[in-house]
Amino acid sequence: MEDFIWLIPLMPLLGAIINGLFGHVLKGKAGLIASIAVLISFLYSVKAFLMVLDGVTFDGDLFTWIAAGSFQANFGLRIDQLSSVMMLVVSGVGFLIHVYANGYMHGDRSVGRFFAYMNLFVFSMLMLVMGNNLLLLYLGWEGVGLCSYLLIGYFYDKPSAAKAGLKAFLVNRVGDFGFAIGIFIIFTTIGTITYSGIFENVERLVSAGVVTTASLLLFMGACGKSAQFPLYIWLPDAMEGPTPVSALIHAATMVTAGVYMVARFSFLFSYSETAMLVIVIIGTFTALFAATMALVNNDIKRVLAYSTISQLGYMFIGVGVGAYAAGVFHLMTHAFFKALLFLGAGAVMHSLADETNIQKMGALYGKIKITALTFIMAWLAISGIPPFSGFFSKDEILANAYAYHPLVWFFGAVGAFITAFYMSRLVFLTFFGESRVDPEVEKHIHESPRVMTIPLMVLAFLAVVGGLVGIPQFVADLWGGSNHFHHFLEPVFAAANERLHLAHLSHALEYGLMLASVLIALGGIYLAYLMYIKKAIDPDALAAKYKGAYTTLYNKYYVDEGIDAGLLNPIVVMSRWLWHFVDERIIDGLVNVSAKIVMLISLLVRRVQTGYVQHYASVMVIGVILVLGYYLFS
Amino acid sequence: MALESILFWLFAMLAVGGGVGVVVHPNPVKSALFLVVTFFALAGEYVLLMAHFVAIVHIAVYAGAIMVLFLFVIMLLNVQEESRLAGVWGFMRYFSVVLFVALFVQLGYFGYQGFFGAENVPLVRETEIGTVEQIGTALFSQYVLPFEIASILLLTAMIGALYLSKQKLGLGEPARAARVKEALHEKEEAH
Amino acid sequence: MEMASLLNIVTFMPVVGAIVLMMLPRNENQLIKSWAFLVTLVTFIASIPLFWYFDGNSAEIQFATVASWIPFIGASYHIGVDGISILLYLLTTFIMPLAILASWNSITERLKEYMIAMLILESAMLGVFISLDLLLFYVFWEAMLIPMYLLIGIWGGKRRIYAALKFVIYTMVGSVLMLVAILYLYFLNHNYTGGYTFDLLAMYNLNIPFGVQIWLFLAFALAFAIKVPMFPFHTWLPDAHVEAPTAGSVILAGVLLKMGTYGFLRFNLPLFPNAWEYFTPMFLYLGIIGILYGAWVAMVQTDVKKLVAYSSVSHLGFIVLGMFAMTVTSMQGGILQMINHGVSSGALFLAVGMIYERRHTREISEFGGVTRAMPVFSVFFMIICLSSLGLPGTNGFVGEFLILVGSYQSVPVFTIIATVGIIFAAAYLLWMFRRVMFGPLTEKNRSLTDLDGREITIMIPIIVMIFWIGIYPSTFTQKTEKTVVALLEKAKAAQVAYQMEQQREFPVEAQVITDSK
Amino acid sequence: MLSIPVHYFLILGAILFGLGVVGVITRRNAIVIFMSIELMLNAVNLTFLAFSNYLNNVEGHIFVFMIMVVAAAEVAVGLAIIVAIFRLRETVHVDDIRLLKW
Repeated sequence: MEDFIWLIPLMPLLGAIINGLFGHVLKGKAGLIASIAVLISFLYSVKAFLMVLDGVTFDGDLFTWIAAGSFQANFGLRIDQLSSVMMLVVSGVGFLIHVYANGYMHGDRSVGRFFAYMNLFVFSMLMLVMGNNLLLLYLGWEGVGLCSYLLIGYFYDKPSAAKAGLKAFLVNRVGDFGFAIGIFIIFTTIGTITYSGIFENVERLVSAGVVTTASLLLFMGACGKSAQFPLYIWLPDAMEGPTPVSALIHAATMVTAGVYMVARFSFLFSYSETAMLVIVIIGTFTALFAATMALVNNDIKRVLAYSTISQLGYMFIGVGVGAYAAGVFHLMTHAFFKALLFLGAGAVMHSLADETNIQKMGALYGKIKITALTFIMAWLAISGIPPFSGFFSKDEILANAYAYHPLVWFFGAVGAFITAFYMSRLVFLTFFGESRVDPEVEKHIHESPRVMTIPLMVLAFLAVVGGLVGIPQFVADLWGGSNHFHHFLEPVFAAANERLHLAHLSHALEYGLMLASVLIALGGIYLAYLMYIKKAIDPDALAAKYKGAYTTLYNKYYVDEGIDAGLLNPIVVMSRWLWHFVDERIIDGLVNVSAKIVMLISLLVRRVQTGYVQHYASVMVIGVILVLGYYLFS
Repeated sequence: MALESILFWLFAMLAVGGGVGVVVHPNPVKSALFLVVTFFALAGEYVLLMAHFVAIVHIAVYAGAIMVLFLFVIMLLNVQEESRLAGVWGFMRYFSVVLFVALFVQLGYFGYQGFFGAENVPLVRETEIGTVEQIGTALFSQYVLPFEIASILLLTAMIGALYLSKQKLGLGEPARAARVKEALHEKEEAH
Repeated sequence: MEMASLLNIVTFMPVVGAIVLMMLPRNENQLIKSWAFLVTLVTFIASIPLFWYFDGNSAEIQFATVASWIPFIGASYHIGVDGISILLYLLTTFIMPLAILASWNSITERLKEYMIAMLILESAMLGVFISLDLLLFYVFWEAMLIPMYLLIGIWGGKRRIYAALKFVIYTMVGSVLMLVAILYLYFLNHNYTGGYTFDLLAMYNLNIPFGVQIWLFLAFALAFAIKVPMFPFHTWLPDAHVEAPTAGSVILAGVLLKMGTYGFLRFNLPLFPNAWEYFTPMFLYLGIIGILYGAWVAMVQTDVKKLVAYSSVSHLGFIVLGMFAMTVTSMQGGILQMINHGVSSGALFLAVGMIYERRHTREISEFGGVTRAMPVFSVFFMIICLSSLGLPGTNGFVGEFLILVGSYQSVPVFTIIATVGIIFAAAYLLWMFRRVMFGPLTEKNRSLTDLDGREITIMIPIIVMIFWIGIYPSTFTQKTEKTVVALLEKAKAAQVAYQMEQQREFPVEAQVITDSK
Repeated sequence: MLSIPVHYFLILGAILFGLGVVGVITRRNAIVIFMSIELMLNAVNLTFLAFSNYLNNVEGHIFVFMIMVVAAAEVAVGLAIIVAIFRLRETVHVDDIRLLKW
């Protein structure tokens, strides 16, 4: 395996370098190069995946990266079940989005730059999932953060875009701060940062009593990257980037890095019940919290962004309760249908002259059929309608949550209801009902070109059937099959599963929960149907009735404002005070005072210097007399 | 009183008188002439000290060359008689007398204390020290290096004087000299 | 043996170049510039073999030259390099051609004198890094001040005189105390051995009493802390940087500040290990205060150059932390970070200089949307900012991370606080970047022209270094490793010996001290 | 033979030297100050010759020679400077030339 896996991250890097250096010459060809680069990565990833399927894994170093004193970090890759799945998702979905972007970004003035960033992102993301040590994970971690920053701020002329990029980077840095300290603790305790080394020495972390601290710090990093409460604030703003970026980075791949990390360190997290509990609590809270914000938002991309945050919360519930495979499974299906949703949203915007307000859409179904159909499939998948992919993965998480604690299941189910509702709202307002489109724009509505619709169709296919690889065991038993996905990932999570002993639910309960999920999803959809198609319930009247709740939700719970007023402004004010008072008054003041004292003294002394030669001469003579006197009379 | 004594006192009084004249006479030309008197008187004292060669050189260099130079410059610059300023200058005049007395007392005390009653040496000895031969031998043997350096010093002074006296003032082109002049005036006014 | 003479040649080549330059005609600007550039470039090229042939497997002083200098007081011309100085030596020769190139068009007045000052400055800086004789070190240390003073004072901005004076007086206050300490050491050595010498290696073997160490340490430390500059001795830096011409800032940030940290490692640690231990908490506090304080104050600056200047305070705080944490990893990181800071901050100043040359202002609010007008510049500027804020894959990350991971082993709490600094590093740099480079292109910036060939030539070596150190730092760390290990071993041994002694004399108290650690 | 004691010469030298000092300090005209300096130099010459004669030693004469050389050089350069200053300032009064202060 060693002979080709290094090519997998290298190809996108090459693509990034070529596009970065010659993008302005290549122009239209930039997208082609970028797509081919990712395609090659994807094909090699498939090859690697097939080899892993045969039971061949790889863990080896390419070269020494940093070595100083006892610290050593190598450029080493690890291909096992988990990373091969991630590689497939990253390069596969990545490739589709690259193809789509060829159409979406057509005619942009700096496509070369765009595709360079995109390729750089794929490279970083692949490094993130393929690295065999914490530092390489960190490299990919910050690398994707950088690309996210660059791509969000791709339209740098727009102040809001530039601002959103900065916000994304800084919030991520806060998470990385925890991540870094987690690395320090692990290294200090056991003296190595490779996955295999940590795996072997995890007992030392336990006996040193730092396992909970280390886990929580790593999770802090995950919170930042995966937009969990309270570090989720950057993700909605990140929608300022071009839509393919939102699909690739802020839905399918980068934001799931946190889930990947927790899954990767399942053996570590499973040692700390506290850490697991914290993950569950934060995941549950985020799933609900973000879903409520999606209820009232009118920006098609922002609704999807809140939905992403919420879905990530589900994934964390999964990995938090110990159902790592379920979490990763949801990660994968989510990558399919959420990428599809974003790309679909992009296609809608494309046909509506970049309109994002869903209140100005409606009745688009007949005009852009392919987009609408694929979007609807994704909607059904995320709402949890069987047999679409989202149903299986979400259901599995909820079932495991029930086993962990019924309360978690309850909140998850509420979240699922809200999800079904707001997604239906989105779909109904966009594609059905009466048209509210600007008449001027309406004339030009057109279906997107092939290069955009084909990726949509491929993703739609995946969103529909993707869930079938992970049919729950008790269902598969009906025809003697098995949960392939679980089995495949088994080796990675064996150590954690062994320690956790997940409670098994009875088949009856499992069926009951499954049925409940379906009913909940249908309920949500029906409510939306009543409100937005049938108009049986007037949403505006509802909003007017619960004005306080509505405005709070509409203003996203005032979290951004709170952070500005409570954290950022005080820091800025304090910094100004430090600068103007401490630096300029106290320190420079002391320096200047001492200089002034010297100056005062010299003001007196310099009176001696009259400028008259004779005065100087007299002083000289006086000196001569004194010296002579000293010799003569002493 | 021996002839030497008479000559000594005569020359001494001439020298001191000339010196006083140099210092007090307001007219620089007359000061210069007083200085000539002093130089001649001193040459006489040198002769009394049996330093004939030095005496001649002294006349030639000082009275002949340097004094002519002085007078030449005075005439060239057309210097007026100097008028005394009140205040500082009045004080300086009295103060200088104090300094004079102090210096005189010290130097005189030194000479008196050190040499009063010392045995007088004969002016004519078997080995003459003031002769041209003596001095020449010393200069060209033992002191040949200082002698050569002295010539370089003179050369340097000559070049320096030439350079300074050029119209450019060593400051570049005349326009620049004018600028410097202006700047100096400004600075002065600022004071 | 040839390497030793090469070291001498490289060190004094710039001065020889300066002497030749003095004879060149005043008005031939092109000739003067080209000559100065050629000299620095040849110096750099000639210094590469030194790095190449430097044996990283030895902690010894290499390429040493010992010659009698002022025999009757025991001062000798003793130079040589070890793992720490070789990197800084190379950094100096690397930065200088870039600095000359950076002043290609911006210096129009007194070009000849400017270039002479630059060349003399280079020799003096190189001398500081290789002197192994205290008096020789002091001479170079002071000699470097004069050209720098002139660079700021003659070719600087509006308040240049104030800044130049502040720079010199601050530095002098420290170095005068250092001179006193050097003389004290000189006579102390005489008392012990009976001989008179200023040789540093001889001083290393002195066993200085603790009480004396404290004072000597403080005297040396003050000189170096001002140079670093550590909080609260940093206020000369923003002024000097803002007023200095671009090349001056580059040299100031790139090389001069490193002399402070270098001095700590060359003098304070090996000469006064026990005092070092005693003062460690204080310097750790100053280090982390510097990190956060510098970052915060940098964040609210309105002048780009001042922002970069304060960022230096923050970055150097990391180096101080790394040095005083006293682990091999952290100290290696500290040394690497000296190089990184030299490259990255130097590059930041170059970049700021490039836009200053175009707009003649450095106010952040004057800019906006520059990326649209200067796309190539924005790429370079971005990479430099990223390297400065420590993005993995660039040089800044390697140094910072090594410092932090090493420091965590010995001083975890300080390290955690210091790590907060990386958040703010991103904040002030990227915030500045957003305000200057992003947003709509304002009318004033519409006419900005992108980088020309010369400016791209300046940037490319820097970018290469940024990625080289970021991706394969072993080239550099392997040269320092042995030296650092030996340095730490020696210092730790001295510290342990002192503790043992304390225990023998005051068994109870010493017990309490060691327990409380 | 000779009845003039050596300290007569020394005291005469002291008087002349003092007069020179008074001249340097009190006069405003740079040229006269110069002349006063010459007076002081001559006083020194006299002292040298007196000692030379008293000690029967030729070195005093050599010294006087050197002093004359220095005096000549000094007068040449000094007067040139005065001329230069006069051209610039149209004065040779030293109290008008007092910018070198503070």
